[in-house]
Amino acid sequence: MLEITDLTCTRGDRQLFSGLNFSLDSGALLYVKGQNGCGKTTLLRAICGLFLPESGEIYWNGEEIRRLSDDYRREILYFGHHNGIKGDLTSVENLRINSRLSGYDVSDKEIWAALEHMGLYGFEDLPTRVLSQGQKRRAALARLLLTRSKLWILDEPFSALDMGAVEHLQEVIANHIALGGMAILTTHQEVALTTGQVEHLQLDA
Amino acid sequence: MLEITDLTCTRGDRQLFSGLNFSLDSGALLYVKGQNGCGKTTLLRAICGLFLPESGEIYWNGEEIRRLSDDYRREILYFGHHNGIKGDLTSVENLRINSRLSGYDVSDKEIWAALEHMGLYGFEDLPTRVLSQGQKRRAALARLLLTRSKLWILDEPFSALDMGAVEHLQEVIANHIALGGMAILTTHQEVALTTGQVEHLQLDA
Amino acid sequence: MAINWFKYASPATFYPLAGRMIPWFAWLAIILTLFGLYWGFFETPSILTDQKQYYRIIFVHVPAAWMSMWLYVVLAGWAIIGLVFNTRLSYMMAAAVAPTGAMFTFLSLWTGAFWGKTSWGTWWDWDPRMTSELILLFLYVGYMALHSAIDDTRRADRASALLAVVGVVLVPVIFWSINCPDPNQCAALHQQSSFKGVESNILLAMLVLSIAFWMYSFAVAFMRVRNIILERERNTQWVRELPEVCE
Amino acid sequence: MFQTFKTVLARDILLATRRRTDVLTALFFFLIVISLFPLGVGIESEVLRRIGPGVVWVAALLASMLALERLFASDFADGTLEQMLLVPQPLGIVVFAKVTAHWLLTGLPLVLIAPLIGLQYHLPGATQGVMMLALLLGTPVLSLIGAIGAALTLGLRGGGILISLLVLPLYIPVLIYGSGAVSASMMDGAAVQAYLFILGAFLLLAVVFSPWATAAALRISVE
Amino acid sequence: MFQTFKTVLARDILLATRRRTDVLTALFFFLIVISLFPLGVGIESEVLRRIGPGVVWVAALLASMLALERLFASDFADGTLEQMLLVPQPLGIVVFAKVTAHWLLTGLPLVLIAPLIGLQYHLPGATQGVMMLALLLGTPVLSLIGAIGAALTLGLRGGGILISLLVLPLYIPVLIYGSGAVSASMMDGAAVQAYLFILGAFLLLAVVFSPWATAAALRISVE
Ligand code: HEM
Ligand SMILES: Nc1ncnc2c1ncn2[C@@H]1O[C@H](COP(=O)(O)OP(=O)(O)OP(=O)(O)O)[C@@H](O)[C@H]1O
Ligand SMILES: Nc1ncnc2c1ncn2[C@@H]1O[C@H](COP(=O)(O)OP(=O)(O)OP(=O)(O)O)[C@@H](O)[C@H]1O
Ligand SMILES: [Mg+2]
Ligand SMILES: [Mg+2]
Repeated sequence: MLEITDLTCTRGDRQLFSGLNFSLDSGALLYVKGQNGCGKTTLLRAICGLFLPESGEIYWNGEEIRRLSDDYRREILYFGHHNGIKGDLTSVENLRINSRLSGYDVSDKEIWAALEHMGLYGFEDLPTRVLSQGQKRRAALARLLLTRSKLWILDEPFSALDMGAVEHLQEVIANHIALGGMAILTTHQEVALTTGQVEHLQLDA
Repeated sequence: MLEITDLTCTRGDRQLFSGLNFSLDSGALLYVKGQNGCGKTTLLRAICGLFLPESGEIYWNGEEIRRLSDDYRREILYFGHHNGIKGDLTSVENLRINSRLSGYDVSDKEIWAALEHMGLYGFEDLPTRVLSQGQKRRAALARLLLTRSKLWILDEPFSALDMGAVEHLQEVIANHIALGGMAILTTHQEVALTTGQVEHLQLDA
Repeated sequence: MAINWFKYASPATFYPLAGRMIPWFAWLAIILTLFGLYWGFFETPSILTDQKQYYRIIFVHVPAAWMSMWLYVVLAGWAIIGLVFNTRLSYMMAAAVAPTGAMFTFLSLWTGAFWGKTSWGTWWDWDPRMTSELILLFLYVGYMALHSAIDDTRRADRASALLAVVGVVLVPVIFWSINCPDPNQCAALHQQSSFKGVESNILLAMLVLSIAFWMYSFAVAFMRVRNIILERERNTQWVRELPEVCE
Repeated sequence: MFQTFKTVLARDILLATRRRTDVLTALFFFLIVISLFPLGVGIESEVLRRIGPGVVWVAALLASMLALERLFASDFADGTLEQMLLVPQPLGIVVFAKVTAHWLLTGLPLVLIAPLIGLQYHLPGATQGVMMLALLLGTPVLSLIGAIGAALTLGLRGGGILISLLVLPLYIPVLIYGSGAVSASMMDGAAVQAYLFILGAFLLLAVVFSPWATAAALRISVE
Repeated sequence: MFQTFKTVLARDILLATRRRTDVLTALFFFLIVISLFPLGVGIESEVLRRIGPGVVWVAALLASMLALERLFASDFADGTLEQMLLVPQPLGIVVFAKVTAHWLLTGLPLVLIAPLIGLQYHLPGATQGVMMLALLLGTPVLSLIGAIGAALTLGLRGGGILISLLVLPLYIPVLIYGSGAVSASMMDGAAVQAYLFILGAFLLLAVVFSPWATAAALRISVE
């Protein structure tokens, strides 16, 4: 359903990759691999529409994503190197605002449940600024439990998480795939994802 | 040589750990472990003197670190969650300033060699702002190749690095230990460090 | 016998002590205020002509101005003690005094403005004393703003204490600059006041009210510091055992 | 769409109230700048009355501009701005909500405090009403124009001072007509209406165009 | 020790030149504020001459304060400040170097541009010399005092405008004596010396005490 044809991305005067082609169906996970600096983040941001590629097209259900705009953005969830949560708000408030902006109302009960699920029990009411690096990441990742987006675009979601949390997150992703979702993922850690169809994309220069 | 007695650290109204005791000799590596939010970063910052513990003492060669101040700071190198490099300067300039401030003059040749060693060949002259997450980390870690400090305090140095770089960094640390250095390390990744004496500290609440 | 001052520097000891002292200060404040106002309003009418009745505002205005300045000194004193000895209670005292100080500053500005409207025909002018008082208000507000902007209490305490100390070093310079920017001319709307010129009944009422304000400051600061103690030490054993907490 | 507007507005106001000082600091900045002038210029009431309207407007410009820097910068730094760009609604709505919150927190207090300044500068009573009205029409324009500058300079070092460079010249019409209105009210009541009318026209234009320009600038800056 | 001073100074200047705009923005801000006033106040040369010294000093205060925010903030955000706290030298030295760089980049240009302002406000020739001298003595004091405020508000939301609240009242003596010196030079040459002397005394005090207070504030804020 996501189709990429002949994609070329350039940063400054460096061409990161060129003529990239692939497509991704429901129930499939794409695992983008490559060394530091090979352009994984750039590719993911291009797929979100946050970065304008040099050339090539990105289609969602056969339509160019620039043309779809709002409709496409409703279908995707992007999780980048930054956590995207406000340090001055509590985890609960952050999640509530996030889901409202994505266009669905989630009850407080669901939010608290999601946070407990991510191992933040007892920290729900602290401003996220005081949380530890890994706890912030967990609070941000709790969005995955509430979202209704189809395509998850996750840039190194496992970084800063401890082993328990990594395992847990793997389950969440596997679950999403099993239910017919799609995900694009980068990570430098060895991670075993078994459910669904796992595709690999090696991005090396 | 580093000795910690009865250390208690509090953040907000949470006591993270209390009555912590350990000591670390030359040629030893301390591996601090624990879940997200258990206080690893806080402990490391307290050892650097950046965080004031609630109670307890930290001694370096038998002297309280608050009293030693400058002399102690000359012996340590801290590498935290932040990279500590300026985005507007190139990797070379960053390293040059860093070593000057630490009190030794390093020739440009050594700096370029260190960067090449860290796999940044060809990127030395870009402002670090445009580097990828992992490349920034590498540029910051190149300090380890130039420093003359005895005690390395590294907070999740492996995060964002690709596998090649992780392996490489392990060698660098092992080398330092083998030469009689000391290191304190946290990481959530499984990392094999074999040289020297490896101690473990489990910090769980 | 040496008194162990540090014993009283512990919140656990100070909390009940303050609790016992509050009623005394509160009652003294009420009695002295009533007496001072009575004296000011009923024992002095003969010396004020009809258009000068508003002069009575002096009973609030001047004591408030005095207190506002004195409380800043107290605030800075606690801040210095806190920074030097690192005692938590001193920071709490500093934080407890600030709002009262700001309140008196505001009161003196407010009453002064009303007085000015009747006496000088203007709400506000840039008379040195008035300007200094305004700046004092900014200093208080700055202290409180910084304190409330940081929510790690330890950092908030120490940062705002440092600000208060910097302030107290500069306050004399600021006041001196405003009062005499030019060595040759020191024009002001406030006359060079001296106690000799003031009628003794008025002086008495004014002094009594000053003491009353002082007592009031004690009472309020202690109440506030008790609240701060309760909030900050809510996880300790002794607070949980307090009758007013566990009921 | 209205839901998005409401959420963003509520979010920004919540963020500001989390640090209670935030709400008041723009106001205090304004007050302090206003109070500094007599110390530098001298305290003759004739001169003060003469320069009063100008000082008030320059101070309002500066207060609004100073606060602008924070409009997108902190959202940019922690990645929430990126998330807002991905909201399935027109970005202009999000921007408009953020600017509205910004004005409610920094512009409106200035309007409300205006009479106090009138006192400090010995302005007559009728003038104070005009000043409030002029500020009420003018300050939102400042916020709206400023947002474009804030979006353009996002993430640049020295953003704060760069914004002023871009934005202050654009503020000039508001300054001229705003202080013109106040000055006019001290001399000739009839001209006041014309000034206020022009300020209103500025406001209308700004509301229509600025959110979209800002949105475009944001897309460029975040890439 | 001198090596540390030199390195930090060179670093900050290098950083500023990397973004060439940075060097000029404080200056431009100053110029713009100065030029806004006649627009708000009117252009009668009598009034302008009267308020000129005050306006110049208020603008200098604001320009210096605006730039202050960046003094430590960006170093704090990327972790380099933490590294500087770990430098094996007294922190006061590092602070002093940073403040010096800040002044060279934001204060000194104001001093050099002063004669231009003199023209805008129709100030007589002798006055312009005094103004430059007063700015030369006064602007470093502003940077030094401001550094304390910048360190205290580090990492706080709304830092920028909170700094102004803390710092502007402390700037008042410089404002009074600075503009006093300029005004005096228009009337009575003899008094000028006393004013400049006092400004010099302020500078001396600030150089001695401010770096240590700032260092203490930094340690508190970074924890
Ligand atoms: C540092 C703060 C202040 C002190 C110590 C102070 C003290 C005094 C004293 C002792 C008097 C009595 C007689 C005299 O000296 O004229 C007085 C009168 C007065 N004060 Fe203040 N004052 C202060 C601030 C203010 C402020 C902020 C205002 C106005 C907003 C103000 C307005 C007046 C007025 C209108 C009078 C009456 C003067 C007359 O009618 O002779 N004062 N003040
Ligand atoms: N202006 C520029 N000039 C030259 N190269 C640039 C410029 N901007 C970015 N780059 C390069 O583009 C690449 C960006 O890569 P990107 O961030 O997508 O990498 P990544 O695969 O996500 O790496 P990581 O694993 O470290 O996160 C980097 O190699 C960077 O050096
Ligand atoms: N003001 C506060 N109130 C309550 N808890 C706080 C406050 N400030 C910090 N904490 C807690 O202190 C802990 C800080 O932990 P620290 O950053 O040292 O963890 P860490 O072990 O490094 O975790 P990670 O593996 O995620 O990096 C967190 O649990 C955080 O929630
Ligand atoms: Mg990346
Ligand atoms: Mg950590």
